[in-house]
Amino acid sequence: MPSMKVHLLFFAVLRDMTGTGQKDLVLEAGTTARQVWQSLRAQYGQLAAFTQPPMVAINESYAAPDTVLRDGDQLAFIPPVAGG
Amino acid sequence: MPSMKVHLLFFAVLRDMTGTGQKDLVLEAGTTARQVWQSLRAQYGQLAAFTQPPMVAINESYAAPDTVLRDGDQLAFIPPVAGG
Amino acid sequence: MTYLTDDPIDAAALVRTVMRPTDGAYVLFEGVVRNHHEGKAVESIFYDAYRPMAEKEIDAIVRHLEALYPAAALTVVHRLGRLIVGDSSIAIVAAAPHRAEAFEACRNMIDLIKEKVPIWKKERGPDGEEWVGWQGQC
Amino acid sequence: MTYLTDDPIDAAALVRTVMRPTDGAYVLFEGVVRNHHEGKAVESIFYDAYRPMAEKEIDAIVRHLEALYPAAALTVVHRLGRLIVGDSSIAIVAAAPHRAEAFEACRNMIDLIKEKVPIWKKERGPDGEEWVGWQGQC
Repeated sequence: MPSMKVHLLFFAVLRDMTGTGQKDLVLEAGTTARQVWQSLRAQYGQLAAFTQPPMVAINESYAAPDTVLRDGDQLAFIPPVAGG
Repeated sequence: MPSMKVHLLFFAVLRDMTGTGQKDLVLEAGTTARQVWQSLRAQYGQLAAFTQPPMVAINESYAAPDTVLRDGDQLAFIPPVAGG
Repeated sequence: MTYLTDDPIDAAALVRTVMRPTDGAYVLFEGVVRNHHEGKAVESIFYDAYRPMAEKEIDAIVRHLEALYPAAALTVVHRLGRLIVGDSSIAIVAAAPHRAEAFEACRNMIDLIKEKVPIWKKERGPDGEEWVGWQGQC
Repeated sequence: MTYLTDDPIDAAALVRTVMRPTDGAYVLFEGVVRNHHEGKAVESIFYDAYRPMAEKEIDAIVRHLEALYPAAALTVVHRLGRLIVGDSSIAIVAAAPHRAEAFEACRNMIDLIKEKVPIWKKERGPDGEEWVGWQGQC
């Protein structure tokens, strides 16, 4: 199955929990944002309890969690925002 | 009939129309603010058309036009306000 | 209790007098002389007031709103005399722990001041001068 | 399109960039770091953002409100980094010929920014630090 590269960004509480601001992923074609979240839960114990992903952004725009990722995408999980 | 003194103030358009900022009146006891307005209409042609007085202030507070004036009162007719 | 001034308004200084460490927001409203009114060009405005009564009426509005919005801190200054386009005629600051009260108190304050306070304005433009609101009726 | 800054906000300068001679009013909103949040003492707040996305989201909000309030002129700056009590985190200016639009556009802007823009804050107090809004759920 062909693979693709996705650039994953972490902000705020997710950066603190994962200890990093970004990560390059090599994923099978057809992978969704939600599936990336599930793999993060398996990897980081502090996320295990969060069965539902936070808001998803792909290439700096909000997107549905079930969006299929494409090669070169920039993916970010957006914790509850608190600007202002 | 006993008389009383009332100090009358003019502001804004009324000051322009009457050409003065204030006036001392000697009035019969029992005179109301409305009656003062009627005498001003007789005296100043530009006011003749205004059968109803503007808002009335007695001693720096809004009052009803039919309020009976008392000796020493400060009376003002308040044209439509336009502050802010 | 000095809400009237003959000098330019310093809004930033006004904000500083109001803010407390508990306030998470403030709303500042400034009314500014604009270059038009009801289709006519405006060059300047002369503001007149029944000063002692205007001070009392503004104070009554401030106290009314302080009772209505107990968490808010409020202040207001109204300038009198001749103002040109771009000059501020009034500045109102409402500070509060949360923004909803700040917005509501500020909006309420300008509405009440425009309705109740004995202040008048005479607009001057290329066609002459006119007292605003006195359209041949009381 | 630079709505984010790492420097203190100069609200008066922001107002000057917005006002036109046709504007009769402006409303300035500033969000300020307060010394408490949900009963806890706060000493400082660290603001983090997904910067390029936050710029885009704010720009979309500004354009949306410009369409909704065509007579208004709008601007906003959000500060990031570590802020202490009394520092402004955001300033929004809405100028308009008449006050109603200025109030509504300004209020609408802060509500939308708080709802949509990827900015986060970590509050620091005597009991430690905490990301606001992350209460053990997404």
